[in-house]
Parts: sequence; structure tokens; C-alpha cells
Amino acid sequence: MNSTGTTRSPAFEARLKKRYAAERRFRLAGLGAILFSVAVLVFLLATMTFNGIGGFQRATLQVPVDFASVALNVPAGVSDTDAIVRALEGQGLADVVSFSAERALGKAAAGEINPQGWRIVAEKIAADPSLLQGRHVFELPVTESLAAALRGDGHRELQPLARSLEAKGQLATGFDSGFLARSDATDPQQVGIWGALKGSILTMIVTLALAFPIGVLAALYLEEYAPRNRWTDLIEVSINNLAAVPSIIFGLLGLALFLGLFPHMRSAPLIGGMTLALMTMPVIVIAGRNAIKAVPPSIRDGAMALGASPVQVVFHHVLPLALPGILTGTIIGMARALGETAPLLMIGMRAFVATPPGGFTDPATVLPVQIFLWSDEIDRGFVERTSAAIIVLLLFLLLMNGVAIYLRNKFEKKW
Amino acid sequence: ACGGGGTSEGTRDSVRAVGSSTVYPFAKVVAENFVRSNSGFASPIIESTGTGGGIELFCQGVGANTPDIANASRRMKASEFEKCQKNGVKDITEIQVGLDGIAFASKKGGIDMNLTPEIVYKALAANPYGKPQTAKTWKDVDPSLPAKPILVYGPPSTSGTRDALKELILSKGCDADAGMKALKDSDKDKHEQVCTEVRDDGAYVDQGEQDNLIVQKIESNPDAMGVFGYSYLEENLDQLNGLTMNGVEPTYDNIASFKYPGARPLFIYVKNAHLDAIRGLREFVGEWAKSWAKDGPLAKIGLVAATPEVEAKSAEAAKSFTPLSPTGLK
Amino acid sequence: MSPSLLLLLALGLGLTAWLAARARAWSFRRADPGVRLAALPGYHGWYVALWVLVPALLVALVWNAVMPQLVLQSVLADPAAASLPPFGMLRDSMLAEARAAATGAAPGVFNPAARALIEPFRAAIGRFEAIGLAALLVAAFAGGAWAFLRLKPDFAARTRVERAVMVALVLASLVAILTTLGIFISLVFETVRFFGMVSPIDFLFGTHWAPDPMARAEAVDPSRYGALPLFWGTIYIGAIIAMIVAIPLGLMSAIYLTQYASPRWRKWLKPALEILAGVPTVVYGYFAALTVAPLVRDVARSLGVANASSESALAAGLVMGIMIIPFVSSMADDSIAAVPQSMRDGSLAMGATTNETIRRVLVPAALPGIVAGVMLAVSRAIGETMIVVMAAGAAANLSANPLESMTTVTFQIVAMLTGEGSFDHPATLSAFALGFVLFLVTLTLNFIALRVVKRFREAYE
Amino acid sequence: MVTETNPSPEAKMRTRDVSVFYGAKQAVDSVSIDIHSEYVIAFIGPSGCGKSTFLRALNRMNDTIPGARVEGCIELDGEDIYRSKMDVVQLRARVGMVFQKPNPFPKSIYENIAYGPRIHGLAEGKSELDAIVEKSLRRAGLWDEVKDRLSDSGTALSGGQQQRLCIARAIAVQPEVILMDEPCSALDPIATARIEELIDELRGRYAIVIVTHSMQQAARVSQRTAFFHLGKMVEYGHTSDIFTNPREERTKDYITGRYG
Amino acid sequence: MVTETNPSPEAKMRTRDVSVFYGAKQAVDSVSIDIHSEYVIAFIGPSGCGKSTFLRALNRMNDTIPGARVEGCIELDGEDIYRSKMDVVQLRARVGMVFQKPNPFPKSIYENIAYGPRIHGLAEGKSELDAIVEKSLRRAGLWDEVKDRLSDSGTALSGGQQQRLCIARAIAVQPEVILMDEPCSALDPIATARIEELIDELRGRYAIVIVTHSMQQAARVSQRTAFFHLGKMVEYGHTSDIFTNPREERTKDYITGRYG
Ligand SMILES: Nc1ncnc2c1ncn2[C@@H]1O[C@H](COP(=O)(O)OP(=O)(O)OP(=O)(O)O)[C@@H](O)[C@H]1O
Ligand SMILES: Nc1ncnc2c1ncn2[C@@H]1O[C@H](COP(=O)(O)OP(=O)(O)OP(=O)(O)O)[C@@H](O)[C@H]1O
Ligand SMILES: [Mg+2]
Ligand SMILES: [Mg+2]
Ligand SMILES: O=P([O-])([O-])[O-]
Repeated sequence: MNSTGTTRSPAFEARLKKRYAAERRFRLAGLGAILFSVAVLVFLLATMTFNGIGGFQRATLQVPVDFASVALNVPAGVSDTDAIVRALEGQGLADVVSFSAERALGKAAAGEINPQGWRIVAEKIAADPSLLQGRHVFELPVTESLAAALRGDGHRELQPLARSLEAKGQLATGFDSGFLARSDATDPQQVGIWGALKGSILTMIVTLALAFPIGVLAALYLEEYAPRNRWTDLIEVSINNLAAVPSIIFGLLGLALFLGLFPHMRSAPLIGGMTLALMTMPVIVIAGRNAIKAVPPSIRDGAMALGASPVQVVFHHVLPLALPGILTGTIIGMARALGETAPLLMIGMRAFVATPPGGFTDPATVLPVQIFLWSDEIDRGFVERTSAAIIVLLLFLLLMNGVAIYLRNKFEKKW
Repeated sequence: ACGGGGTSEGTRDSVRAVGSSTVYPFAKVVAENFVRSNSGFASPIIESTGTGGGIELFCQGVGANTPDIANASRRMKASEFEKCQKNGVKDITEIQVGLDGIAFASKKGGIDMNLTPEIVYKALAANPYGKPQTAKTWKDVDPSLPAKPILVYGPPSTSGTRDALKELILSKGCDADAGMKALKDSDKDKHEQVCTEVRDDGAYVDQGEQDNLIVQKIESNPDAMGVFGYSYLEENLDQLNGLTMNGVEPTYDNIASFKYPGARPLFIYVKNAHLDAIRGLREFVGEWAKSWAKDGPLAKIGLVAATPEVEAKSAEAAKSFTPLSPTGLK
Repeated sequence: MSPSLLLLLALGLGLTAWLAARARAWSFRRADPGVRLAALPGYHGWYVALWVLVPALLVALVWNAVMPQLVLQSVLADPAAASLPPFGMLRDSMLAEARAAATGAAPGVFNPAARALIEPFRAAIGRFEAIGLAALLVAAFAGGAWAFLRLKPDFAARTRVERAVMVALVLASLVAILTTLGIFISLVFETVRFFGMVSPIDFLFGTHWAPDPMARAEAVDPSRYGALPLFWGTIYIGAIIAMIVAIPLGLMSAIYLTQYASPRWRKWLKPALEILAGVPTVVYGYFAALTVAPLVRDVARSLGVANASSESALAAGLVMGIMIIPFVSSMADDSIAAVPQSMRDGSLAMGATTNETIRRVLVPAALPGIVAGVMLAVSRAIGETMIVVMAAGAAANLSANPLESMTTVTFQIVAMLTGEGSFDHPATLSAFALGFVLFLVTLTLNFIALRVVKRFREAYE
Repeated sequence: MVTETNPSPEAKMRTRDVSVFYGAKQAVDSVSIDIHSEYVIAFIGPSGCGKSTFLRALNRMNDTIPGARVEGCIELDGEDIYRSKMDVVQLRARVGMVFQKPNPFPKSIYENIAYGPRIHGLAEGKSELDAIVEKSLRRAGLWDEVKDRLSDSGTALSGGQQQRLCIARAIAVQPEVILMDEPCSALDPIATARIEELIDELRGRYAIVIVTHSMQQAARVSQRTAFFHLGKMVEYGHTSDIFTNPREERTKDYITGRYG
Repeated sequence: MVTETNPSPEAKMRTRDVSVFYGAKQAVDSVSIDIHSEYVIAFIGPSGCGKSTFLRALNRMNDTIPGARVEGCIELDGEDIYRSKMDVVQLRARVGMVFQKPNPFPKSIYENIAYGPRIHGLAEGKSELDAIVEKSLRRAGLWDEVKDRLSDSGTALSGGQQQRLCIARAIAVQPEVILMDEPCSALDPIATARIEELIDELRGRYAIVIVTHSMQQAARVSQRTAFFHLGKMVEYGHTSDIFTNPREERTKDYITGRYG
């Protein structure tokens, strides 16, 4: 063979140098791409964590209450917390608390205790009526103004008060475990994420329960069984196209179709979940089809030649091998669904719901909508709460994906 | 509880209100107080859909599937009222709950000037007085103003705040010109276009409904100006500076007394047919009446109380639920 | 009985049927060890279980739908109902209250007049629930018995069960068609209405977009409904700028992860990148508006573009590109990892460098997956609104300058639909028209893409 | 073109004028042949002459290749296997196949063998399944090499081991007809001997067709030989006749190539 | 264990005490051998004895198998190929390989062959490349069968054709050493003859190692033969000696198996 060179000619060596340079560049580019993406991620996570840490805390004042001097009593035979709280309210607990606070902290500080703070005292008493026997120190939430003053912003006038209370150890910020247990409220010191989180959990359950099986089955049908004709082309194109339909349009469809069928379920996680499922399904189908396509035909041949039926071939061999790819689709599809706001606005999941939903058909809101709403709250106390809510959302996302990621790593095989 | 099938029968155990995003924060507070002071009622569901979307839902008919209250940052339109009537929503109570002011603000220490509706109109209109817009800096609008570029962040055309901006500021500035006043009589549509269309060459930046973002953007840009509801200005007074209009500062009192030009009323519309059917609806409306006073909880978060006469009228409406008559609607 | 209890009951019956039928199939074999069953015992189990479950669930469904009506009829026939107000919402609410109290969903009634109805409700519900339960049991047993009696050693249970599976598969694929149809229908009527007010020509070819939802609906100015800048903005931000970011970053990340990084790193980095897809768009919006956009502006100014603004298509596109990296990277990663090892070996053994192997063998072989990932990414980018409005402003500009403010079709749809305008205003209706045209455009693009991908697919083995 | 002269009536499979096309390209041209349980048939012929294609037609594995099309008639126990009511699954369970390129499942060695018996319900309980796995592996001469690593992946075996695994997998379901596409090409003489023994052992009970490039092997294991050339079956007859006394010129040229 | 007795100084490749492990499992055990251009070496031995593994060690294709590890020393022209500065790309370009399972790229037949020359820049211009493609295909004996369908996919060929395609692909880059793992196992006698001719033709200029299960083939094409058993190289020597007069018992047992 007389060609320009062989593998040991100087020309080859020179070329080789270039190829290696290209290789290095390529590899660096890959590394750079990864590093860049990770850096952005880290930046986002770090800023959110930095901003959000404060959101998990709230300011409390130490209020000593001496019950011995007042005549409060828990009605005998009542064990329901609400009833006890109501009874104590009737006996003037609120005044007792504010009076004790005034005596211990001064009038100005007492005025900055959250007006609903006595409820905490009442609930504590309901849990342990023996508290009424003596003197106890309660940590009561403060108003947003004092909390802002403690942070160093907000109105100037309150800042000296905040500083002096802080110096005396009576005012402090601490971890607010209630943030994860309460629901939406108007006062940033009182808000919690549980309502939205529960709404998201319920919605995602519906979405996953619908989108995953339907998506996987549709992908299997299209890739493995469907005859290649106009009809399947139509299905294929419409699925690909659904992925490109802006999410708000799915909201319109949910509004017209699902709310048309179940008109009394506006704002319900069931409707939200169904709407998001329509949006997530195409992603799962597309990813799934690719994963299925990548399974080498020789594996199907082998199973088929053993007398496995087409359904067995698919469910015993193709599906397990395609599972990692299907799960990838599920992960990114569900991540998108979890972070989606626009379509949910159309079906009413943007509501102010102060109680967590009791079930799939109760009015609810979801994390991203809650975040969206909080981010536009007038009150500045919401800034940190918003970041805290974002952290909760991301943790939920990780948890949700965790199982899928574990399975994906487990099922990944080479052939 | 499973709501009994899709039959005409059905009810809700909670009040449902939809509508304006401006009224939304106030409605939330009212809802919260309502639950506290009336234990035994489920917490109302407040949804911010925008005034138009809210009235659309409100007017869909009578029944558990439709909202009980529409919050609005403008009066109901005659066409909307008709639609309500057509769908069987006959008796509607209109209650004015207070006022909102649209404020112009900039960063403390940033650009500062005394605005007038005319200046704003000349700076922001797409075709001021029918002529092409050429102003790049404030100085181009009025030689006494600083030579800083015009950059105003404001509400989108789909929002009630923008509607108020047009109605309360731009139209006034426009009508200051005699020619425009004449045009109003000869060609109404043309007049409306010339007077209310906002320039879209980047000097006016439509920022969605993200008012907090506007605040942040003007905080980081001393040359920029923002337009938003008065409550946002109040919350951020330590960073922002309200710009005077006709020499009047955007303060609570000036808005309440309509001295400041950018003040507009806020409403809620109640569906009378639901009053007996929905538990707590009357009480919820009553809670509004308890909250809207000058020293009430709503004022704390930026609602401007209406004049005492209006307040009295509203309180009366919240008790007697006299239906709205279409005369006077636009 | 609540629906979930019914469901559980049906499932329980199904499980019993499954066990019984399977045992029966085993007994065939035990009775005659020489016999070769036409299907595995498990399939016999599934066959009978399906025959129990499907009728039972159908009955439950139907009964759940008609029972409230039947209960209502019977309560209204009760003398206590005579005192009810005539038709209207109050009557409905009283009935509902009584029903809720009767089922225990509510502790008591709010309207005392409804109290008399509680008992009739309780009685009627009890009666009809019993009937429903009986019907369910009958259906389940009838189905089960019929199926059970058909079991024979040579009964082809597998074929039948698989036929049921195939039906499920076809139904699942039909969901896509139905959804497409649903979207089409929910858009088309309002679109036609809109085109009655603004001519399609003005809409599709006009270059000025400034609808005013507050203007009088009767005086439509068609010249303000030119959607061209929106479509351009959508393509420019979502399909050009974002892709210039996402494709190289995503593809190179995938390549690095599959070919260079150690499996341990890959195991952690791939899910880490996927977090990017789940960060709520508000966060990206603020990131774009407060970090990236000013940066873009300052860089542009320092490069001598004097009038660079804080709102630019570039900033929005960049951030959007980052958001959709995982769509490209994860899908490409999966497809590249799925190329058989022997392809890689073949190339490496020829003396190809890793990079040549990737570019010339692996990427072409994995192309369908990569293309699908990119298509998903573009789709996601087109649908994004929050980043657009926060970073690119909302001004509809028809310009090739990435430093100018722009807006997209999707943002305008969201703005119009969630805004203050009334729903019969052309501005609000324009959202439907925009959605409809976008739908048709993407449909066409997908048809073309289908053809192209079919052409270029490289099948291994 | 030849057809067998006296087709015995009890042929397990018979094909009549079978042609196979890949799109427009004809790979097999009017092949008619009878396959009996009494004797092993060897298909020989140059590379690309259509042996594998014809073999795949016999248990309808061609169905899986897009564009492949079969004409003519193929019968199994007198039933046309291409008729629409044919149960392809059962057909393939009855007509087993070993492919030219070994294709173990990416599962454990044990699972590779156990798969077939499991889906056909050939074993009751684990111990019976274990027995089938062991027996199949032993017959394929692989047991000693893999008995300690049954849970390793089937793809981590050497080429020859993979091929034997595929043979073991095929016989584990006890098909009635076994089609082997060059089963020994990757095997060393010892393993080859093992497989040839196996074939001998199975003959009589199962109908066996084997594609091979080795004349010696054809001579050793088969009783009938079919020679393919350019998609046609050029000659068919007793193996001894074909090798000692071919009727056709092309056959003679091929087998006297001295190579193999 | 044996080592060659008088290693000629100009050995193209030499290995010393090479062991290969898959994880904990040892697949090759201390093999020392010299590979010269003057003669073709055949590796024979039972399935799973480590022939492929050892072959892959010679051009570091083992690098791609996770968990595979090589000990000992392998030199090409006196340079240790496992030293860290070794240029693996050049190594593989110089030491070509044909795999046991044919693995054509999912590209056209033409592109399959042109791939190597193109990445190594061995051809200037299209016509030169065309010439290389044609020549390689001719040498592999495939040209006549595929000359009209060069743009068809390489995966749509028959098993034997795929294998010849892979051989053509390997020789198109003109390596100095060619490792062939059972190159003829899927080939019919005619094609086998073509490949054997090719090997003969290349001998002298290229060092050639061929793994085969066919004693006849080893006898025909090789001048030296190495017999592997259970990972060890049991015997190495002149082919004629090994076949007529093996020193080791195991070798004798294997080659007198009479099969092949
Ligand atoms: N990837 C792998 N992981 C673990 N073990 C392996 C792997 N590949 C091969 N083996 C084992 O290593 C040993 C040697 O395998 P090798 O492929 O070298 O055999 P061989 O001599 O080429 O056999 P054959 O002639 O059958 O191809 C065998 O026991 C085999 O099971
Ligand atoms: N999938 C396919 N698409 C198109 N042509 C094909 C396909 N598979 C095989 N062919 C062609 O059909 C002819 C017959 O192929 P077949 O695989 O049956 O040959 P074979 O006799 O088995 O050869 P070998 O001994 O090399 O395996 C060959 O020319 C081959 O190139
Ligand atoms: Mg073949
Ligand atoms: Mg090998
Ligand atoms: O929602 P709006 O306050 O803008 O009407």
C-alpha cells in the first residue's frame, strides 16, 4: 500500500501530537463543562442556603409567667387541645400573658410579642396542666417588626429595644421547628411550609402514579409492538409535541377537562397531579423510548428464541435493561413537575390555604407556588422564609429522586 | 369527605374568594383573623387570579363550584356585570374596602425629581401627544430635570396597577394638552391610544407582576425609577424614596385624602345568592368591615383606608348586602 | 363505604382469586405430572384475578357515580324533605350538609332545618351501600367463577393475560393522542373567536406587539397584535441562546461523565446535575435578573456597547441554558453509556484516541438519544416564563441584538391568561391564538424531526 | 435446485419453495427440504450464501428484522408456521436456536440457563431448577468451568464459554427441533467434541440442524448435508454421498477446497 | 512453564512473566514469549484458557475492562508498553487487533474501513482513501461481495462478512503487529483460505499472532505455536515440533483430540 504515511512516519508522529492536543482539549472541555455546571449549582445552593438559614429560625422573647397568682384552671374532664385552648382563652389567658410580659420586659417589648403568642402558652398548658401550679418561662414569638429590628433592618426605632433585649438574653433567634409544621400565614414569623409541602407530596404522588405507568407502557408499546405506520407516527409526533407544549397550556386543558369533570375540586392536589401528569408523561415516554431502543436486538433475539412471548421479552429483559434511561426521564420529568407553577395557577392552586390539605381532594397549594407567592410578599421577613422554602423544595426533590437514582445505579448494565 | 358526585347538589364548607393580586394580601389577613375570631369555620380560600380572571370565575354562575367573592382593584365593568346577569348571578354586593396608591420611587440618594402627570406622560408614552417618542433622558422631557436616562420599572399591561397608572396619571398628563382633550370628543379610540400606550423601547421595563424584583432592581440602580403599589414603598422606606407628584409626597395621608394623584379604590364583590348557602360568608364579609379602619390590621400592611363617608357606606353594604345597580358602571 | 375501602375490597378479592387459580393450576400438574400446562400457574392466577378485578372495579365505579343520585331521590321522597326550600343553592347546601352529617364527614349541621334529613340520608345511604356492595360481590364472583371454570391444563391463560397487557399498552399510548386532541380543542374555539377580531394576517406577520387588555374590547386595534416579535423572541432565547449554552455544556458533561470520569464520580455528579432541572424557576429568575443580567450589561458596556440595558435576551438565554443542562446531559449520558462496549473496543483497537472514538463512533451511535434530549431541552426552554420576564423584560422586540430586551410567546400567554383583562377581550383571547400557533409550529417541527431522525439513525448490531 | 427425492412422511419440519428477502435483496431462493428427528442435517456453504437467513426462517426469528420477508411454506408437524393463527411463542419454544454470535443475557450464568425453564414452567421449586441448570451446563461441557461462579454475569465469560452457555440455555427448555448456527466456531477441539457428543446424544429424540463451516464436523455429526450457494440449496443428500460423490460441480469445488 | 530457549535479539514484541487478573481471578499466569516478524505465531488451547485475555494484554485493550490488571513486562521494539509514558494510541495503531466477536461500526461498509486511515491521516484525498478501502477489502476477500453496496451498513452483513470486514478494517491502518482472535471461526473454507493467504503474504513484514481452535489452521499458517492451558503457556515451539512431537503430556492430549 503506497499511502502518504504509515503509523511510524514522522508525519504520523506530528499528527499524533496534534491528536493528543485535541484529546487534551476535549477532555478539558468536558471537565470544564462539568465544573462550570457544578459551580453554578454550588453557587445557587450556597446562596440559597446562606439566605435560607435565617428562614429556619425565628426570634423569641423569654416570658416568665407566674400562674400561682392567677386563677386559671383546666376544665375537668376535657382533654381535647382545642377545647382547652378555648377555655383558657375565656378565662383571659391572653391578658395574663401580656401582663406578665409587661412586668418582666417592659411595655415596649411586651407590645412586640406576637398577638397570638398566648396560644403557645395555652397549648403547653393543655399538654401539661401541671404547669398551672407554678412559674414558668415561655419562649414566645415576636412581631415581625421586632424580628426585623433584631436582624438590623426594618424601622430604626425598634433597633435599640431589640439590642437591649438581646443583651439581656431575653430576645434570641433560635431554630424554628414549627416552620416545618405550620402552614401559610400572613405574618412571616408565623408562616410554615408544611401545608405546601404536603400539597406537593400529594400532587407528586398523583403525578407519579399516573405518569410513570402510562409513560412506560406507552414507550414500550411504541418501541416494541407498534406496527410502523401512519398511526404510530402520529402517536410519536404527538408525544414529542406534547413535550414542547408550554406548561400553561396543560393548565388550560386541566381547567377545561378535569375541572369540567370534577368542578368542585378546584385547587385540589388530585387535579393538579393529573394536569402535571399529562405534562410529565411525554418526558418519560421520550426518555424511555430511547432507553428501549438502546437495548441490543441480540438480547431480544436470545429471549425470543427460547420461546419467550413478546410481553415476556419486554418485561423480563428489555424493561430492566432500559430502566436506567426510563428513570432518568422520570427524574427530570418529575423535577420539572415539582418545580412547575404556571399550569397550577390555572387550576387554582395559587390559593392562600391556611390549613394543610387533609387529602387528595382538599384545596391545597404546592411548594413552587408557595415560593412564588412568598417571593412577591410585601413584607421583607418573607425573603429568608422564601429561601428556606426553596431549600425544603430541593431537599424534597433529592428525596424524591433518591430512590430513582438508587435504582438507576443498580440497574445500569453494560453489554 | 367525598363530594357527592357531579350532580347539581354540592356545597363547600369554606368561603372562596378570587381576584386581584393587589387585594390578595389584605384578603389573606382578613381570612386569618376571621378564622381566629370565629372558631368552627373552615379557613377561607383566597386565590390571586387577577381582577379580570377573578370576575370571570365569579360570573360563571351560582353554585358551590363558583367563588363567593371577587376581589377587584378596579370597579366591575358593565360588560362583566352583564355577563354575570346572563349566567344567573343576579344580586351582587359591591363593597369598597379601601384605597391603594401607585407610588413612584427610586433608591435613596438616587435620582430624585418632582414629577407631574405631564412629565410622566411625556416620558413614558409611546407617542406623546401623537408625536413620535424621542426623549432619551429626563432632560429631553423637561430641561429642568437631570440629564439621566429614562428608566422606569413598572407593572405589565395585564395588571390592575398599570390600569391605574394609565387612568390616574397618564390620561391626566395627556389631557393637559388642549388638542388631546379635543381629540377625546372627536375620536375616542385614537385618544385612548395616544394617551395610554406606553413606550416599549426599553425606557419603560415591564417587570411582570414581580414588585419585589422592581424594588431590588431600583435598589441596585440609582438611575432607575419604579412604579408599584404604595404598600411596597412603605415596607421599603429605609431603602427607597417616594417621588413627589405635583409636589405631593406619596404618604398614607396624602393618598387617603386623594391629594396624591395616584390613588385608586379597591373592591370586593359578594355573590348574594351564596350568603345563606355558604357557611361563614356573612361573617367573613363582616370581618372585612372590622379590619379596614385606619388603625385596623390592614392599614398596618399598607392598605389606605377610605374616607369616613365611604367607609360608612361600605360598612352598611357589608350588613345589608344591597345589590349593585348597573348604572354608573363603565 | 368509602371508595378506598371498595378498592381495597376489590383488590382483596383479586388476590384471593389469584391464589385460588394458581393453586388450581398447580393441582392440574400434581394430578398428572406428565401434563405440560399451556401456561404457567401464575398466568392462570392473573387471568382469574383480572376477571374478578375488572368487573368489580367497573361496578364500583358505576355505583359510585349513580349512588348519590339514587340516595337523593330516595331522600326527597321522604316526608321530611317536603319542608325543603324549592330549588336553589340553599336547598343544595342543606341536602349536602345533611348528607355530610349522615356519613360522619361533619360533626353536625349548621342549618337546623337540615337536621330532619339526617336520618333519611343515613337510611338511604345504608340501603344503597348494601345494594352496591352486593352488586360488586356478584360481579366479582360471577367473573371469577366464569374464568375459574375455564381453567384447564391446556388453557392458554398467558395469551389472554398478555392480550390484556397489550390493551393496557395501547390505551396508554392513546392518552397522548387524547391529550393532543384535548389541547387542540381547548385552544381552537377561542382562537377562532380571536381571529374573528384580529385577522390572522395581522397576527402572524405583524411586527408590533402591544395588546392592551384594559382597552375597550370593541375597539380592537389589529396593528397591536403582531406576534412575529414573540415568535422570534421564543426562538432566539429558547432555541438559539439557551441551546448554545446547554448543548455544549450538557453534551460535554455527559461525555466526560461516561468516558473520562471514574464511575464513582459519575454516580454522584449525574444526580447532582439533575438538581439543576429541579431548582424552582423563581430562583433562576432572581439569579438571572440580579446576578447575570447586570454582569452581561457591565461586560457589554466595558466592550463599548453604550446603551446595553439590564434586561437582555442574552441573560435570560444563558440562565435558561443552565437550567436545561440536565435534559441534555442525562439523556446523552444514558444513550452513550448504552452503546455496546464492543463498538468502543473496536475503535480504540484501531488506535483512535478516546476523543475520536467519542466523536466518530459513540456520538453517532447514540445520536437518537442525544437528539431526543436536546428536543426535550428546547421544549422546556420554550415553556419557560419566569426567567424571561425577570431577566429579559417583557418588551416585544424584533431584533437580532442579544443585548436587547425580548419576550416570548409563552410568557405572553401566561401574562394574558393570569392577568387582569376580562376573558372576552381580544388580548386575553390572543393567548389562545398564540398557544394554538405555537402548537402547530412545534407539531410541524416534530414531523420534520421524525423524518430526519429516521434517516440518520445508526443501528448497532 | 434440488428437493429431497423421497420425503419420508413423518418429517418433523418441511419447507417448500422458501425464499427470504431483505427488502429487495433476495437472500434465500426457493429452498425445499425436510427435517427429521432421525438424523442431523448439516448446512454448509460459503459465507453469505443464506444459511443463517434460512435457519432464522425456520423458527420465524426473521420476524424481528425489519424488512425481512419470507415466501413459500414451512411446516412443523404438518402445520404451516407462517399461518396467521400460529402461536409464534410456542413455535420458538419448540424450535430452539443457537445464534452465530453468542448473545448471553446480561444476567448471571445461572439466570441465563434458568430463564427458559422458568417461563415455561419446566421446574417445580428451586432444587428442580438447580438440577436443570446443572444438567444443561454439563451437557454443554461448561459445568466444570463455571460451577463456582454461577452468579457471575454471563457476559464476563470467554467467547467459547459464552457460546456454550447459549447452547446450554437452548437445550434447557427441551425443544423438539434445535437449530444451531455454527455452534462450535468459537470452540476449541475439546469443547467441540463435547458439543458433538451432545448432538449425537440428542439425535433421534430431537430434530437437529447445524450450520457449520467445517467439513470435518459436518462429516462427523450429520447424516444429511445440504449445500447452499448464493441463496439456493444446490445439493442435498446423505452426508457420505455429498462428501465422497457430489453430484454438482459447485459442491465438489467447495468441499475439495481442502480447507476447514 | 516454558520460555523460548534462544530469544532472537530482534524480537518485535516480547513478554516476560505476564499475568492478567480480572479482579481476584487470575486468567493468565506468567507467560513469557517473543513475537517476531519472521514467523506467524498461533495460540492454541482449550476454551477459557486465557488466549483472548493475553492477546488483549498485548495492545493494552485490557485497559478498557474495569477490574482487569496486568503484571509483568511487555515490550514493543524494546519499549515497555505498560510504562506510564507509553503512547497507547500509537501502540494500538502499531499493534492491530481483530476481535473474536465481529464488531463492525454501525456505519457504512466504506466508512468502517476508512475510519482508521482517516483518523491516522494515512490518506491524502478521496481517491487515495478509496484505494485503501478497495485494497483492504480485496485482501480480506470481501470486495466482490460488497463492491456494489459500500454504502450499506456494516451491520447488515452476514456473520462471516462482518468478520472479514473487521479484518479489512484492521489491516487498512498497516499495523506492525496484527493480533487476530479466531479470525476465521465464522468463515467458510473459501474465505478462510483467502485470510490464510493474506497472513502468508503479510508474514515477514508484519508480526502476526493468531488465536485458533483449528489445529489444521495452526499447522497451515503458523511457524511457531504456543499451547495454553488454564492460563499458563504450557508449551511453545516450532509448529511442526508441537504437532508431531509435543513435549508435554497435556499438549499431546489436546492435539491428538483428533478433532478440529
Ligand atoms: N470480563 C471478564 N471478567 C471476568 N472474567 C473474565 C472476563 N473475560 C474473561 N474472563 C474469564 O477469564 C478466563 C480467560 O478468558 P479468555 O477470554 O481469555 O479465554 P479464551 O482462551 O479466549 O477462550 P475462548 O477460546 O473460549 O475464547 C475465562 O475463565 C473467562 O471466564
Ligand atoms: N439484516 C440484513 N439486511 C440486509 N441484508 C442482510 C442482512 N443480514 C444478512 N444480509 C445479507 O444476506 C445474505 C445472506 O446472509 P446470511 O447471514 O444468511 O449468510 P450466511 O450463509 O449465514 O453467511 P455466514 O456463513 O457468513 O454467516 C448476505 O449477502 C448478507 O449480506
Ligand atoms: Mg451466518
Ligand atoms: Mg477468546
Ligand atoms: O391584580 P391587580 O391588583 O393588578 O388587579
